Amino acid sequence: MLFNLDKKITEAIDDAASKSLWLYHINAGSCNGCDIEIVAALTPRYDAERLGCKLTGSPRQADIVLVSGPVTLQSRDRLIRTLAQVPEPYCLVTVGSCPCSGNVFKGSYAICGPVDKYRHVDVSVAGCTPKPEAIMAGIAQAAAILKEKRRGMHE
Amino acid sequence: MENFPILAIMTLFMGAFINSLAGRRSYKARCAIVFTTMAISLILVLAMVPSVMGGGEIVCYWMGGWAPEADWAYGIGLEVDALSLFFGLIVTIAVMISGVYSFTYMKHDDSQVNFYTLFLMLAGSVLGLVLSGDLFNIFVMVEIMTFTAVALTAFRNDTEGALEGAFKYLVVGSLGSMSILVGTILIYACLHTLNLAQIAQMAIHARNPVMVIAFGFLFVGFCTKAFMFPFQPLAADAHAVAPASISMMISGVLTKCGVYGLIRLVYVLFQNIGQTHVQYLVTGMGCVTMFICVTMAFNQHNFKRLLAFHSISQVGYVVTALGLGTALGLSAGLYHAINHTLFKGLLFLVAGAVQHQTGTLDLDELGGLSKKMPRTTALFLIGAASISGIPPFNGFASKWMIYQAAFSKAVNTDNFFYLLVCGVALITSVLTLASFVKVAQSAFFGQCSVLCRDAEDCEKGMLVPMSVLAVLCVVLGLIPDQFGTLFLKPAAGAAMDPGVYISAMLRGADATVMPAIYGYVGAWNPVFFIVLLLIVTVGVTIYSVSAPLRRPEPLAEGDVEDEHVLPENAKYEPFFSGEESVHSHVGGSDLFWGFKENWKKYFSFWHDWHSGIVNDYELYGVVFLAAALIYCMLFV
Amino acid sequence: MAKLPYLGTALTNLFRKPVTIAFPAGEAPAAQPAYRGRIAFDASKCINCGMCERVCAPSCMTRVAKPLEGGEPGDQEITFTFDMTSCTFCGMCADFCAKKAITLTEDYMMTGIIAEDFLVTGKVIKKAPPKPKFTPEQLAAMKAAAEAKKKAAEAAKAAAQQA
Amino acid sequence: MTFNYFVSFFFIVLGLFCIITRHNLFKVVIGMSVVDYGTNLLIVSIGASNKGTAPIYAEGEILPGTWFVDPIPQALTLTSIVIGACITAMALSLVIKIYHRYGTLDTREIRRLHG
Amino acid sequence: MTFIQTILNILLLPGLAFTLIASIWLAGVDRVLVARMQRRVGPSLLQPLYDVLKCLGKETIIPRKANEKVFLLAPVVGLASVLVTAMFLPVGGVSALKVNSDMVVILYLLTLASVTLIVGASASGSPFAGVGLSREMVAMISYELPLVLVMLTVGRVCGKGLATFSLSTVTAYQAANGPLLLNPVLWPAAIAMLFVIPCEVGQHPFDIDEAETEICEGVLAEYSGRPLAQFKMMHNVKMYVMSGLFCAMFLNISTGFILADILIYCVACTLVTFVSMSVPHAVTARFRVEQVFKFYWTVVTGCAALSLILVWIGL
Repeated sequence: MLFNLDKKITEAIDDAASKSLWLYHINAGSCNGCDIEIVAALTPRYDAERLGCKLTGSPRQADIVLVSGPVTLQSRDRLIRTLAQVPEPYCLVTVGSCPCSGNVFKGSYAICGPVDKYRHVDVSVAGCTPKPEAIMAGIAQAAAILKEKRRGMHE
Repeated sequence: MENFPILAIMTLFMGAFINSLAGRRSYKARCAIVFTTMAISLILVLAMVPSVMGGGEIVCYWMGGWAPEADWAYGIGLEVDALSLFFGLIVTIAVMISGVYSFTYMKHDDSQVNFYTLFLMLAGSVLGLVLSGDLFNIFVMVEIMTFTAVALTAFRNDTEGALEGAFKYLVVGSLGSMSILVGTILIYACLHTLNLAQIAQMAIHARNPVMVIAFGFLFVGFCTKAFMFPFQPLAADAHAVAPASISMMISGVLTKCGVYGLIRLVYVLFQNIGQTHVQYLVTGMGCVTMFICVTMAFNQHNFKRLLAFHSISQVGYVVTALGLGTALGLSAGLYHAINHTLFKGLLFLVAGAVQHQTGTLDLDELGGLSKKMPRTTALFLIGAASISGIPPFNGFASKWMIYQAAFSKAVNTDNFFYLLVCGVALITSVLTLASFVKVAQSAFFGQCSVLCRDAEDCEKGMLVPMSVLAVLCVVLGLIPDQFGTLFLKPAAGAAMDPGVYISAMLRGADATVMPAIYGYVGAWNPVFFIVLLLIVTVGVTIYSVSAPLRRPEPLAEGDVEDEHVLPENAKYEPFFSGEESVHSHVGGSDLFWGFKENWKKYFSFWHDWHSGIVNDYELYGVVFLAAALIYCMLFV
Repeated sequence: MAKLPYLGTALTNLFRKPVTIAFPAGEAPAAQPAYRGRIAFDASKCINCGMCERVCAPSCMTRVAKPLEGGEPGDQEITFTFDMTSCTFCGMCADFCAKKAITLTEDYMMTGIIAEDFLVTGKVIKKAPPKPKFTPEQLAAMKAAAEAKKKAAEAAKAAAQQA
Repeated sequence: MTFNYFVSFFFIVLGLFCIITRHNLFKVVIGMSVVDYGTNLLIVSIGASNKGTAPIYAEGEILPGTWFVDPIPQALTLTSIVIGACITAMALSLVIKIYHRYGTLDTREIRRLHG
Repeated sequence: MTFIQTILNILLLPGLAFTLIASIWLAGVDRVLVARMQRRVGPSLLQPLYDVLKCLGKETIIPRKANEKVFLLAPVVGLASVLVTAMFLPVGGVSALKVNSDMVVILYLLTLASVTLIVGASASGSPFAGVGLSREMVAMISYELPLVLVMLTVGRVCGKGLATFSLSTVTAYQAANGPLLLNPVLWPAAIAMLFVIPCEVGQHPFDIDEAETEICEGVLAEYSGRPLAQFKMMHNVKMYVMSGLFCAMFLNISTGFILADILIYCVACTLVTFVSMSVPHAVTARFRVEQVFKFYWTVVTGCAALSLILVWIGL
């Protein structure tokens, strides 16, 4: 288009992909320790909204999917189904040790293994309830990855 | 030019007669006869338009050549001035479209010959009522109209409640006819004439109580025919069970005859629209009907019963606009009358198409028809948008005129009542929009219910008349000024200025109608089109730049749509917060919980008020008749 | 109208400094003093007793022993790997470690993309125990000699008493 | 002449009362026809006067001083009677069909369309 | 000249460009102010722009049960109708489009905007959207009555005899004798209008139609990518339109030259956005559905009716 306006616009869109991060939180059987830490990240003290974060209600509007909790037997199908319904490009961030390895519940009959088995995890934040700052650092890392993914999408 | 009116009426009646003779032979013959009859009457009415509407000439025809002598009219006269021709147009267009529609709609019914005979008699009587210039002739036409409408309502007597609806319509309708007859006779007792023009001439001087009671009786009679407030259960029952083309005729045409009668009564015969009390009576009736019918329609389950209540509430709009008494109010009312026939006809035909394909009209069972019947859904959206007054369509233009008329009337007469009228009118339009959102969600969009899985779009024979109506809806919405000057001003002028009507009828003089003077403003001018064009370009630029579209791939082999879909390929299934997506259609009566919750008592009162028992409806009618008579005695 | 309890505080907040920490901009604020964060493993102190492995609930530790190539036979090089993603930071290993080789630092910023970001490893060189100076046979011989000497001394003492 | 008016209005009111109170379909139809009779009587008595004779005369012998009853209401009554008959016929046929379908004549049971 | 002038008006000043910039600005200010009221830093001012651009960048998934044409068309028509409404607002006395009684046209175009949201939701075929659209309709019923009463009051006051629905006469009247906000009779109407704005826009305390926590983004449950961007943009432009409408009705200060007027207009819009949308967002929790309806039809309509009666008595 005229003086490569469309390049400028797609450049702006790629840049915006890392500035407006809509979080969608899936609780795959967590003890709610990580859940309250995620929400704590949005409180005035840590204020994830500075990064452009906002909790959304539906996976169709998710950019970063936060998974917490060891993927229990019951939540396995629901996790896979919800992850399938999120539009590309999106990042999967695991919060806490449970989703990465099942933590103390490792090897139990009710656990369906780490989230890695179902989809490649972009960023994982370790800590048995990681501090909100750690979660925000993880989200910042995910934002960078998201920008690459968005750029990769239209190459 | 002289005998066009009588020819138009007689072709319809002759058509009915010929059809019952020659129509039995074959379907093709029957359709040919009916189509030619309707076409001839339409052409005759259209032929009169340029001279009557344009030139302002009034066509008078005396039956049997009994012209008035020594200016006393003793013969039966047909008089066609701009007002009656305007309604004649509405009638013939609606008849034509519903006739063509019923060719395919009624194809699988038995005894179609009787159907078309009754249909043509109904059309003839309605056209006769609108064009006639004699009060008793109006009564006879009203009788034939009611008679045939009752017969046609009960035509499919196997549907649930058809006979019951027809019977109630007949019983309470006869109350209305009785009051018209008594009113006519009382006028005859005082003035010893039945000719409209003559009555109009002499009624001003004869201000005795008998005339006042006659006015009361006639007012109640025409309110019954227009299904105003206490009589609206009749229309609701009749429409819900009648075939779709007949519902269109009843709501589009019969109610208009009641409105025509009211206009003649109040503007021409007694010319007492000037009195504030008469305005209160007519506008009050309109407002009460408007509001109660829209709230009644709000939680109906049957699609056609919902449409019936809406059609009465729109007639309430028309009557409110008439009752204002100003030129702008009357032309707004007339404009809304023709718009109402168009979009209400369209909606009824859509309802017929839905019933034809899925066999049911219950909003709780329907769902997701838009995938199976795309064209019918598009037509439904046009009809729903125009009835709820969405800008580009005709409902918006006429409702807007009504608000202008009501508000300027409120300000000129500095009277708070018309402000309430304006407020009620706006609230009713929002509630109309609400119930059509409900119909759209429960019947057309949302998830496909088990009943609509095998429905496919209806044949061309039904789609063509519906699309003609849709095109008219859109066109009338875009050209309100030109339509106003061409049709509304002469019609309103004819009603506002009865002097010309009288002189033309009695002395046969050729009088020109003085067009009604009112400041009217265009709703739509070309600049809007440029703006819309610009907006579309903005939209297109957004399209070209953004990410691709993902259309749903077909289901993998192991998956069944609503029963079991593998979690991996659930990308295009609706989001059920992680659960497997089962069939769950939100529609019908579980919408608008917030609103219904607050008005529980109001809704349950009116639910019980429509008890369905003949005696109750008759009681309401008689109480209304008594109240109207007392009101007239005291104030008019 | 319902009273609005927070209206006053909300409006005054407008003019007060926000309490948000500047984290993504500045460096991460320090955790509380005794925060149990990432594990620090001091390989030199560890004596490979295995107490931590037995006590760790999520068994996030693995020990791999291989003979030290440079040293004498019997030397072992044991690599400890603590997987932070499966550790619950309960601190049991630190408490039970006799040698206090494991300490939980206050570093909580444990985010990473690949698994290696979360592994804390340490190589413990376990010298083979020093060879006893005498082989068991020599020990037996020395013991026999000591007995014999003791017997001879008692015999001489007995002879002297008799004399 | 006023007596006729009282009787006709009495008939109309009686008919309406019958339609309102009776719960049997036939009685409702009878009420409707009573209302019709009332209106017909009213129409006829409008044009009548005591000293008038039947409005029939041979050609050319209108004597001054003869007083005719007004013929127009009588014509209207004819149509009104015809219409009343048709309405009653239609109503009765509907009642028969309703009886076949609903099995009862009581209006309180025939209320499928309500609310 | 006038044709080009109107085109310029439409394209630049009170038209398209100004509307888009103003709506991004207002939405950004709103989010920052809400954050500041909760003593947190809050996003950057351009956050709404980033949100919209990001949504453009994401792929658009069409659900299997959705009716594709209506699903994609509804947002475009919604955005178009809201932008056309913005054309009627007099920015510093100059409005891009002038029709005799354009308050009614504004009322109906705003209704059209909400209708497209509803039709879009019902076309997406998800049960959450079904519940969402029924709530949106209840919200529409509840705020329509007070909005109408306020328009009638303003029309009556500015009409001097022949009542008017047109904003140009309202602006002329306020140019003559000061903004309407000054005369105390109209204060209840102003309060009623301030309450109507958040519900019309769908701002936090009254966003019962897309309540994330209750019905998973209700109306927009199935929207992603480009249509979602258009709906979000529509939300922002509606914010500008409603505050612009309030300024046009009540705060229409016109000094000598155009630039000062425009500046005052922007400041006034920001102030109105703060008072009517940011403060309730920061202070109250979300209303329940029937609470919204009861609240609007008793309290807000009471205010509007009170000032209407006062005006009608001729104060």
